[in-house]
Amino acid sequence: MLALNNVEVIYDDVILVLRGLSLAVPEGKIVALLGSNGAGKSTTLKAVSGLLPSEHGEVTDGSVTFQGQDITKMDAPDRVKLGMSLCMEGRHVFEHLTIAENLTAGAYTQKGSAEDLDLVYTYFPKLADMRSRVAGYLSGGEQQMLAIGRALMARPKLLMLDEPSLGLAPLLVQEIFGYIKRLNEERGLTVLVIEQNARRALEVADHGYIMEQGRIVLEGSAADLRENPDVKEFYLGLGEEGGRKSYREVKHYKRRKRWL
Amino acid sequence: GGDDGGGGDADSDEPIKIGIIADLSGATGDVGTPYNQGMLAYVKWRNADGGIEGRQIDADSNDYAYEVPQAESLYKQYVNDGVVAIQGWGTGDTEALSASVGKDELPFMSGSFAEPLTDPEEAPYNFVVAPTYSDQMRVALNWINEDSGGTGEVAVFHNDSPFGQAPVQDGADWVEEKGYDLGYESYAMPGGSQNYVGLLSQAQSQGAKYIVIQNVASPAALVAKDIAAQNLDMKIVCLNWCANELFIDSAGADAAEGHILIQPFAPMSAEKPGHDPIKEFLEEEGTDPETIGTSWVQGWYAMHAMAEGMEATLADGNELTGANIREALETMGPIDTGEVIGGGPLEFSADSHRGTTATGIYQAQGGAMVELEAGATP
Amino acid sequence: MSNFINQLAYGLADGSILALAALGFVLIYKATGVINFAQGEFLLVGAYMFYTAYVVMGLPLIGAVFFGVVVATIIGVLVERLILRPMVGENPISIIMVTIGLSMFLKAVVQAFYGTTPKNQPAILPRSSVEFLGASIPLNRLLAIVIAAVVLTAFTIFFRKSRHGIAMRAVADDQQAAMTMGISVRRIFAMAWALAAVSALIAGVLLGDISAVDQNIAAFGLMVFPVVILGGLDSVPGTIVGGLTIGLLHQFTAAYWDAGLAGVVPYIALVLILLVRPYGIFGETRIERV
Amino acid sequence: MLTRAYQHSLRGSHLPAGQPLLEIDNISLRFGGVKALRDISITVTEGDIHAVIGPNGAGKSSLLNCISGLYHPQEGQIRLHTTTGSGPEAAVGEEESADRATGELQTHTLTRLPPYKIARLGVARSFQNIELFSAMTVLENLMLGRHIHMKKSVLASMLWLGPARRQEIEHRQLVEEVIDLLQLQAVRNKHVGALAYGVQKRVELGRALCLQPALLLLDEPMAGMNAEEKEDMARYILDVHELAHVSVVLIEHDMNVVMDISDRVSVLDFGAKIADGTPDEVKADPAVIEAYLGAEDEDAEVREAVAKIEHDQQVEQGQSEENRG
Amino acid sequence: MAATSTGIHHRNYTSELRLRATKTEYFRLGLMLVLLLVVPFVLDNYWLSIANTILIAVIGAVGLNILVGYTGQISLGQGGFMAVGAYSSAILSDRIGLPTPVAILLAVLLTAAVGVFFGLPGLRLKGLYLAIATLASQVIIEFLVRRDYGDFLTEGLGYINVDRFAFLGFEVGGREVFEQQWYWILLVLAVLAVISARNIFRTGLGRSFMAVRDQDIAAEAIGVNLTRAKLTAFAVSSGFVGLAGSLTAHYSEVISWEKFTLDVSILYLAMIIVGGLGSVAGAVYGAIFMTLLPEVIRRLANALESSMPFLGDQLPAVRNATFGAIIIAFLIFEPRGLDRIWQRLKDYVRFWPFRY
Ligand SMILES: Nc1ncnc2c1ncn2[C@@H]1O[C@H](COP(=O)(O)OP(=O)(O)OP(=O)(O)O)[C@@H](O)[C@H]1O
Ligand SMILES: Nc1ncnc2c1ncn2[C@@H]1O[C@H](COP(=O)(O)OP(=O)(O)OP(=O)(O)O)[C@@H](O)[C@H]1O
Ligand SMILES: [Mg+2]
Ligand SMILES: [Mg+2]
Repeated sequence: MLALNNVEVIYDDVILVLRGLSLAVPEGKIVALLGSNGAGKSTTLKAVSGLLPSEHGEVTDGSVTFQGQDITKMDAPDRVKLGMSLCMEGRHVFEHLTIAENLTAGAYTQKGSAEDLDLVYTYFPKLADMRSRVAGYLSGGEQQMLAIGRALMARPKLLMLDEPSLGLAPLLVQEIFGYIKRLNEERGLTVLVIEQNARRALEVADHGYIMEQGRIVLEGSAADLRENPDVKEFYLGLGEEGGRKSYREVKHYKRRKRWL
Repeated sequence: GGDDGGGGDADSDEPIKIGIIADLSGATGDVGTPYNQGMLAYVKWRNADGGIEGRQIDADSNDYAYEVPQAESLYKQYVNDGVVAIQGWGTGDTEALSASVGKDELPFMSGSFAEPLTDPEEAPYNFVVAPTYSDQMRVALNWINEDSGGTGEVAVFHNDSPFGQAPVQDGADWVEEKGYDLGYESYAMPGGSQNYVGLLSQAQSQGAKYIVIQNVASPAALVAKDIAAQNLDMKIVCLNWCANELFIDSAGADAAEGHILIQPFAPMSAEKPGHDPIKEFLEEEGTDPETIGTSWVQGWYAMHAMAEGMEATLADGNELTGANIREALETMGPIDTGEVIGGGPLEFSADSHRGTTATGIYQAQGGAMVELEAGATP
Repeated sequence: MSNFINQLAYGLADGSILALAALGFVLIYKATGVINFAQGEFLLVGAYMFYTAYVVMGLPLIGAVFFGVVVATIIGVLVERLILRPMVGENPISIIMVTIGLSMFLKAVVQAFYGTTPKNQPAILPRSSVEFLGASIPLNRLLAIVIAAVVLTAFTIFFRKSRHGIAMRAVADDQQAAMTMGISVRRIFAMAWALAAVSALIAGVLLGDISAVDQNIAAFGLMVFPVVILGGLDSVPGTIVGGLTIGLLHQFTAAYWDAGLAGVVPYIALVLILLVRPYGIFGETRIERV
Repeated sequence: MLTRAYQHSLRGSHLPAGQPLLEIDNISLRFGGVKALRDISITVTEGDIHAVIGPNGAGKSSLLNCISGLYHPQEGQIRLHTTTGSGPEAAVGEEESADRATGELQTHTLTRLPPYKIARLGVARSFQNIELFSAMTVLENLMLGRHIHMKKSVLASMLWLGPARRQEIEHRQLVEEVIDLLQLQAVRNKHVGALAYGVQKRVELGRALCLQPALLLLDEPMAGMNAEEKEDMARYILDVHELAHVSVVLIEHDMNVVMDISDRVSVLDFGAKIADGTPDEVKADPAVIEAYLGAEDEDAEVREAVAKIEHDQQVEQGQSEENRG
Repeated sequence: MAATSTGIHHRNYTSELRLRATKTEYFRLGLMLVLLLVVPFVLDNYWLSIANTILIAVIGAVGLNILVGYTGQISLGQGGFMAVGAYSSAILSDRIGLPTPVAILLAVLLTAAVGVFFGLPGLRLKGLYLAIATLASQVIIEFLVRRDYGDFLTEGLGYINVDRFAFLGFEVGGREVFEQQWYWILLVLAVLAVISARNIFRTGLGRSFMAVRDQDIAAEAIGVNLTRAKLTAFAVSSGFVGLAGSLTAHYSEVISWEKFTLDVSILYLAMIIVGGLGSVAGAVYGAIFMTLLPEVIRRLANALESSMPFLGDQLPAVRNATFGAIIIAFLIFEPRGLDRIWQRLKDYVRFWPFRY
């Protein structure tokens, strides 16, 4: 459904962030993209959703195709109309709008429909209770729910989530990934998700990519990745013997894995 | 350096340098532009006519957009270029430069006719080429006293600045001095107002039948419009900067009808002898004299006064320096203006740089300025 | 009493026009976060455009209005496209400076084409007066109030009801996020500037008619600041309240106190109100959460 | 225990370990109709890492904001205990000895104080969303952490030579120690805006440390980090706690972190406190599981390992306490 | 700053805290000094007067930048504060008869106090709301000065003539040497102003200003007293501005309200924005640029006029349009101002020929 071929992204004409990145998201699947801070995960999603120009960034090489159509140079709003929806890192709710207005804004391309609203409210009952509260005053987690709900309002075929679990309580993380799975199963929604919580992501995903420094360094089915010893140690936080190590025991000097 | 440039020997034939500080794009650009054109036209005419004692006038005119700091900068440029005299414009720049021109010994004329500038003690190099605002106010009060039959209420609407306030106190003193039985109140006109009904209502409760306006044309015209719209029985008496065609045009002939204009410079329609050279010049240039407004004439004759002073200096065989020009202006006797300024000549002396006290009185009739009295004095 | 009603009418008329002028300002701020110091010049350009169509080109009134609206829209869009778009994301103060530059530019261009003398324009609104409770109120003022009221109501409804209203506010809050919702930021920006130019045109034409078509119209723009701050920088209803308040304050100060103070009193009132309500009467409080 | 040879102590409190440092006493906070906190009482003990957990919107950040004075609760009181002469001022250059309690006990009511006064009492914090001074370098950000300890005379500043310069250098030394502790050497002169997320979080911690805090408030210091980075951050927090002996209040959603490094845990839900106790007690609390943790999801293997480690730790702790005694 | 320190190693904090570190930097400084010292001997009086105007503008712009650029409090009240400095200094020296430097000093203090007063709304207002509140201070001060209640300021004259600058027997001379002597006075003061402003931002005081600008909540949480920091910024800034105002009075020897209008406020704002917000050097560049620009445009336009006479009547309009257009174009090209361009230029030269 979505394919990136050899994409290279440069910010401010000098900062090379993506160095020939390729990945594919098959229709109806959940794909997880993992990687450490600054690897270029968010940049990848921005390249896909057309946000780079607004940050002085540019796709200088390679192509992005969506359902066979080359969208490398397309405007961001048009991509939304094609059915791609991005839920940005760091929530980005419209602070001065109420929850209900945020959701209406999310349905901008759909001319608004009550049905979608109800759907979001059933997925996130907490939002329904607070629908007339101003988004800027919500707690971090509440904003995150709103951001996901808002992205759903555009009735996407492909939903891209940038760290959806950021700042969420464990129960909610569980729930959100539950929803993602449900949306995927019930509505056939294709999902591309960036996560730091690798354990959770690999649980729901069908396929995973791991990126470092602007390149994909490892890819495979989620199950395979879960068993990969490096992934285990560095992304799942499991000790070498397989058990989880205590944070108290972390050494000042420790081994770091870099795929370079 | 360059403090002598334009001066030189009495019999040099170098051009005479004059600096003009003009408002072409600023707050008073509507009258400043024709005033400047009038001055430059005079220079052109005079130069074609053989110049001053055979020397050409080299007038450098620059816009200062009615901003005092820009005027100061221009002034310094002119001083550096070695001009021998300066034509200024507004009250702000005239005041700001009066001390400097005194120190630099450069005769300075301008469109600001405030009373303190006529005092050589205060402003030794400033020359006022028209009756001062205060004199105009006095004439206005005389006229009102007569028109009202000896009693009446006068409201003075003035620009809320030193320019506007200049004649206010003098007017009050005049009423007292003359023992007129006139009520006299003054009101500041805020800039940027879209109506003066508030002020008019204050004037109305004062019982005023006469509104003396010391401001530029646009706000005065607005007052006229408001009076018309309110059907008030009030007569406007405009001083100088609103006593012109702009006032009548902006207000519309109907709203302006009957109002009085105290204007020291005769408009073209008054057909004074002094208008002949202007007409001649304009015909040669292919311009219709009808389109020439009062401000243009003011510029022409302000420059004329200065040129005459220079001519007298050179005629006396003196070097053309600021100090000599000043002395010539003070001692040369009357300067003929063909009855344009105050219906008579201008004359300066060592104790007074008040060129004249006389002014014309006009009335707006049928959209034109009709002369009621020429050469009215306080 | 009759005098009071008279003053009231004049104050409301000036206030309505102020509100119209402020409306454009608020629209631009609301959608794009730009403080437009050239708002007064937009009024000026509007008034002169109309003058050109009505007097110079001799179009009928409706035609002239239509011409004015079209040209104003084009100018608004051009300004956005050429000047403000490259500045997106820059420091608000730099953007303010750009609009100051724009104001100098527009004013100078108008001057280059039309000179400095006021233009005579035949009256558009009737100059006759109506008697009301002993006060004679000119019809043109009353009509100015009506026109302004109609336009302002139309705009208010537009923002309440239409999804563009929410889209505009969304864009103002977070442009990137708005893009991910499929909202075209460029279109919204262009729309805001075009609407602002049109409302400025209406205000400019009204002003030109009740006073004169001259450079002073631009000076009226400065009064927009107390209006929008009083009402709240980003509130459409705020412009109405702010405009009327300032209009009346101005009028009553001139009528019952010292006209010279009329220019200052609004500012003093403004500071006092801001001390109680730092975001104006209807302005959105800036959300600062940590 | 591990120590490093730093000249300055980063700890701003001289209370003996185990004494109550901060007492939150029945506070309630409302925003219009929203009840963010309801009748909360929590006591933070000197020398603890005290975790506050709870679902999103439970009021954790609000609680922190109340402590640091950004919000003022409508009801209740927050008290901070210090000892005279033990303010951060006095701590500059003094040698640290954990059991020394100079001067008398002093109690400050924080509830009505403005934030800057609370900061001057030695309460430092980091924020949920990074709130650094983004146009400045790391060094400047850290130097700003020294703000409360510096004299700010306009004239002296304008002159620079003399007192102003001396002061800069003097405080720079402590800042360098913080840079060393948090391994920020490489980015010292970089603008913080350009730094990686994790590093920014560390700078924020550093800025708070430069205050020489009596109490350090950390709001989700590990959000948005992967396992590896979390380990680093945990290490830094533990260093701050163990080497500098600073008491910490920590908000964090990652249960593994919380359970591993905290001494005490309070749980909030809907603005109310639903549990309070040691990590193990809390973990076993059914109310907490229902409101917050959800069904335990780690596989048995992991759980076992954790239990074992925890056991070891308790033993170790017991030993160290014995040692102290 | 970050970029300039590449590859330089300091052995102690003292050396690191220096403003200049490399030989190039010292060389540039030396070059500039020589230039400044040569100026009065090569320029004629007119250009010297422009140099003097620039020097006064430098002081005012540096002051404004402290408030706007460094502390983030937008101010449109510059003209008003300059008026306070100018009028108080003129009255103190002329009417009360204090020695000029004493009058200037008192004027600076008074302006600082007035600045604090008008800065009070800044405690509650933010961003553009504050900007408009400072516009109110401009309007109010301008009104008071123009209206001159009770003729207190100008004794009914509308303007004040200020005596020639004199101190301890020294008096500025006549036309020949006037500009030159003022150049020296103003140069010394401007250099002092620039240095002391730079010093402020090397210390905790300056950092606390910047903290207020960047993130006021965090600033409070680390112990910055916002009230005090903001008011101090207003005071310091207004002090500089008051100095510029009182120098205007003594240098131009006559003051009237028309010298301190809103246009002046906007001009100064333009200086610091075009120069570079939050940079002392930027304020200096901006003052130079904005003072010279109209001059240059005027000269160009006049030169153009002779070759294109049809411009004639439109000349002032064309000039103003050009002025506006240049500001727009400039900011579109580099919104962060001249300082930024200069930095980039330096980097470019330094890394040349290895650009990446
Ligand atoms: N607008 C920008 N301008 C310049 N550089 C940028 C910009 N955005 C990101 N970068 C740089 O690109 C790199 C990758 O950033 P990106 O945000 O894509 O990383 P990420 O993998 O999403 O990290 P994180 O886990 O922190 O979200 C980083 O080094 C960052 O500094
Ligand atoms: N300034 C405020 N105005 C209005 N409501 C607020 C404000 N601050 C917080 N709230 C509300 O108080 C409640 C608690 O918010 P708080 O930020 O303390 O939650 P939290 O426990 O930190 O959640 P999270 O884990 O998601 O950060 C939320 O419902 C929030 O909407
Ligand atoms: Mg990211
Ligand atoms: Mg929180």
